[in-house]
Amino acid sequence: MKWAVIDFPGSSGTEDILHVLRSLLNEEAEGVWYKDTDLSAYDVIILPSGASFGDYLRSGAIASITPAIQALKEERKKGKLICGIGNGFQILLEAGFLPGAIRRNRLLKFICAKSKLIVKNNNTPFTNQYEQQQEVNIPVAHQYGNYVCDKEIRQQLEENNQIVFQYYDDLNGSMDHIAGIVSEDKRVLGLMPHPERASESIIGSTDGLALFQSIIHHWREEHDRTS
Amino acid sequence: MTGLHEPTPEQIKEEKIYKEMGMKEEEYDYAVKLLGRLPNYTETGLFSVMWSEHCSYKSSKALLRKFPTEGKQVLQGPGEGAGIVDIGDEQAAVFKIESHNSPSAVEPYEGAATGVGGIMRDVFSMGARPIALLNSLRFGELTTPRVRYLFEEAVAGIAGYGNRVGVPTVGGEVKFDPSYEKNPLVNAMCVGLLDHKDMKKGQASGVGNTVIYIGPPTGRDGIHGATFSSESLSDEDPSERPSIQAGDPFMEKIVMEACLEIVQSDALIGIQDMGAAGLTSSSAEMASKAGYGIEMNLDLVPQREEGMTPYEMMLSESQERMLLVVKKGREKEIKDICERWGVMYSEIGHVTEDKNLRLLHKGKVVAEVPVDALAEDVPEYDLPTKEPAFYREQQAKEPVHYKVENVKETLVELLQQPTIASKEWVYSQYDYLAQANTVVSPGSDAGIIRIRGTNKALAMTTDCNARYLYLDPEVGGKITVAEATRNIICSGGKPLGLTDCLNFGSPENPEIYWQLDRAIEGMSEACRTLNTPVIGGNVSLYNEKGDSAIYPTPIVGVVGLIEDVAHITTQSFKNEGDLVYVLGE
Amino acid sequence: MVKVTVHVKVKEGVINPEASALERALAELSFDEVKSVTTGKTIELEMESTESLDTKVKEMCEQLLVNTVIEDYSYTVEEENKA
Amino acid sequence: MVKVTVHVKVKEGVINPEASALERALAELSFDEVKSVTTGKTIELEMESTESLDTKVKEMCEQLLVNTVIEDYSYTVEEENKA
Ligand SMILES: Nc1ncnc2c1ncn2[C@@H]1O[C@H](COP(=O)(O)OP(=O)(O)O)[C@@H](O)[C@H]1O
Repeated sequence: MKWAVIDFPGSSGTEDILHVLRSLLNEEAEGVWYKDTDLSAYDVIILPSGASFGDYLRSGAIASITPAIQALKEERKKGKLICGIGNGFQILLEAGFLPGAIRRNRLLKFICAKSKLIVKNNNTPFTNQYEQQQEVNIPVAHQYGNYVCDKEIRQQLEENNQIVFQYYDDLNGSMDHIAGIVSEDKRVLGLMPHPERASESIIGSTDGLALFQSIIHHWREEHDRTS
Repeated sequence: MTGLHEPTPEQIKEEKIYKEMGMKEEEYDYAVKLLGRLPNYTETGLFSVMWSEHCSYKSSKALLRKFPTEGKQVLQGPGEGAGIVDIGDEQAAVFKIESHNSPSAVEPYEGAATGVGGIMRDVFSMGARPIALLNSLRFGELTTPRVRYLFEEAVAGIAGYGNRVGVPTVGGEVKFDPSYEKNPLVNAMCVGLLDHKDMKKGQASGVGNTVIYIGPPTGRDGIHGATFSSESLSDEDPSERPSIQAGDPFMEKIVMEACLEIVQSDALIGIQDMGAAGLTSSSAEMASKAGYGIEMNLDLVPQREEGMTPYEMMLSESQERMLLVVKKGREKEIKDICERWGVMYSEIGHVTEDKNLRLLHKGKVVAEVPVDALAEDVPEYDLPTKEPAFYREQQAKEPVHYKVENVKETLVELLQQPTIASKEWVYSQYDYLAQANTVVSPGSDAGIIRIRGTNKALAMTTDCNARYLYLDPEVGGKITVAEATRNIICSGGKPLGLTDCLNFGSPENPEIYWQLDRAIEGMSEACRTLNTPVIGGNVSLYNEKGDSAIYPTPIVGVVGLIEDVAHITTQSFKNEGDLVYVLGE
Repeated sequence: MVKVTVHVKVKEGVINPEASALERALAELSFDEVKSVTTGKTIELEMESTESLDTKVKEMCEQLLVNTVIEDYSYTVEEENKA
Repeated sequence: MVKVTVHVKVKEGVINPEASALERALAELSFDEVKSVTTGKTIELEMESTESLDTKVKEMCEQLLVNTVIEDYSYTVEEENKA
């Protein structure tokens, strides 16, 4: 199983995610430059946090039109697992992989906090190692994390169990306290909190590690079944 | 040799135009003597910025020599972009603090943001990756809308810049006092992690080697910023001031990544950021330190605005620019790295033997000045000092023993003081968890960052209690150093070195110069006693408006090594029933 | 050459935190005359006038300049004199 | 009621990184017709029409809406029909 973390100019989470995958989970993972046009060699593709292209215009907007995202659309058709963290989530929204949009936080300011989340759906490739309704400590750091979508999509998210993580408190004005959602087929996850910053006890929490372990678990199961 | 509408060398002399650029008459005469002729407009500009207090430390140098700067852990003391201390395992910590007070008083968001950007460049130009930011803020009482605006915007600027560059802001301090109402202080500190083998210096050596400009094009922003920050703020219309420098954190991030890749190459001879006095100070200092000269063709300098004169290009303080010296014939390697990151690259000159800074523009030599005259042979002042009368009076007073009638009420009152209250409003806007290495977040005695791949961590803090310094600068200076080092020790670390930013009023006032002298004396003694050498710093004088100067405010930043992360302690009470001890008197 | 000015606004019904903050701040400063605030962005493009100008501008807006999930846009075109 | 639209732009000489980023992004998308980009903000105020409208608007701009150190502004006023 091979992981890619797409690195955009301005991204800052790439090294942290690679550190978790390689040093803590012994996975084969590499950073891929945003100009790459072929992602077919990878099984899981992560979009990291940070201010890609300086967050100018709208967070994630400029990154969403890059060659790597075009290539990602091909992999999406093949059903590959895709996960966007923070800015990565914003890119997935801008590129149309996930429904809805992100606005500036309700109080306009950047928020860095050791926030508490609730796992709303543990039946996804990204959350199978969590308990349903489990409270987890995964920090946030963003100025644009205020999720919004229209009524129909809201209803669809609800009925389809696409809301995966919710903030315990109303942190940023996000609709229904949404912190993370999956696509209808559950193959794409986007979340604002940072599991890679909650993967070692020395930095305060290990609750984020289960997200990466869920992906590994899911992939192995799927892979064993098909081979 | 002059621009179209620029005054002639004779006019500059006769009409004393150098004064408008911040040069004193004696200084101008000295420059004429060093040059052996009358300087033209551009050359006068070069002298005036290089000899400003901000770049030359002409009024403080004599005092700065008192600081102890040596220790077996010190790999680089004062004199480079930032100081360096050894932390074992072929690694080192690189750090420095710097002020951005006057820009922040005019445009607090951009002023604070560009302060963060500038100090980061000082650190990554040494070859180190920035791993943490800290800051020290001083504002008037939060009772007027103007002060609240300045404060909120400065905090937002620090957040807006540091967060986007992806470096955690893990510490700092904020204090409010009327003495800063018109002269807010914004000091920013950056800490970097360096592999010994990557250590770089700002030096331009080897005749024929190529001088390269990287970063965004030069505009007319912040022309004479260095001079501007060496004078007292006047009440004049802000729109009369030179155009404001604004920052682009995205540019900083890609320039930083490109530079951190470039420092791995042995094609790189020297690198320095274009900070205060931009292209002038970076080129003159790099050449002077190495004992060479530099010739630059200004037509090759990337320009953002049309019709820029040599004077404007040399004095511009456009942000996020770096000057590199690269081995001749190896330029392509550097160019490729810049292209990959999308950073502008331009070869603008070469190293020469003659120790001159020679500038060409439109086929003509427009300036030719010995680099040492700009960077070394700087006038130095030993200013008169005078003990303020009130100091004697204060000292003669009996200590007041304040009697607290209602302990609970007084405690609540104290906790309501903005200076004492929790600063969560501030640091919750800083991404203190970026890079996923933060062990102790803001809110404790020191911020702590673990070092991946080792069992070690670095503890860091900034401190200063200016009220103590106002009452007694020498004792206050000692207390400041002691407090900062104590914060490191309480966190489980051993202090390795100290950086300071001396924020004072005008040194031309003998009473203020006295404060500066006494404060340095006290700080030095504490540094010696605690074996915490001063490895770099910055001076910000003239922080006064009308007849009110700020309290003497030497902010110190200390970095300490935690040998084993198991030693880390935080300041909060842990369990019910634990015993509480008081150490000391 | 033409100057195309694209006006971008948050869709009606979508809460715009910036506008709400301005409303509160104006009220605090006692500008009671102000009943409501909306905010938007403008993007001015200096461009060669091509025959397919409208198509081009629409493409740019939908591909990059505007997030049509939460934003509406309109644009105006001005001829510019050649220098 | 009147609708006042305030147009805010970064002063000449001050960098506008957003505009530069857009220029590069549009070039990457091969919109070669675009020669330059500038960006700005608009703030629309729905307000009672008072006699001292101009004074009021200027006050609001200078006190809150515009950072006059680095931004320039202009505004337009439209009469609105009462509903
Ligand atoms: N307060 C201070 N304490 C110790 N060293 C200082 C202090 N102020 C300045 N220095 C040192 O003097 C040196 C000269 O500064 P320089 O690098 O030329 O200017 P700048 O620091 O403004 O870029 C710096 O290395 C700096 O560390």
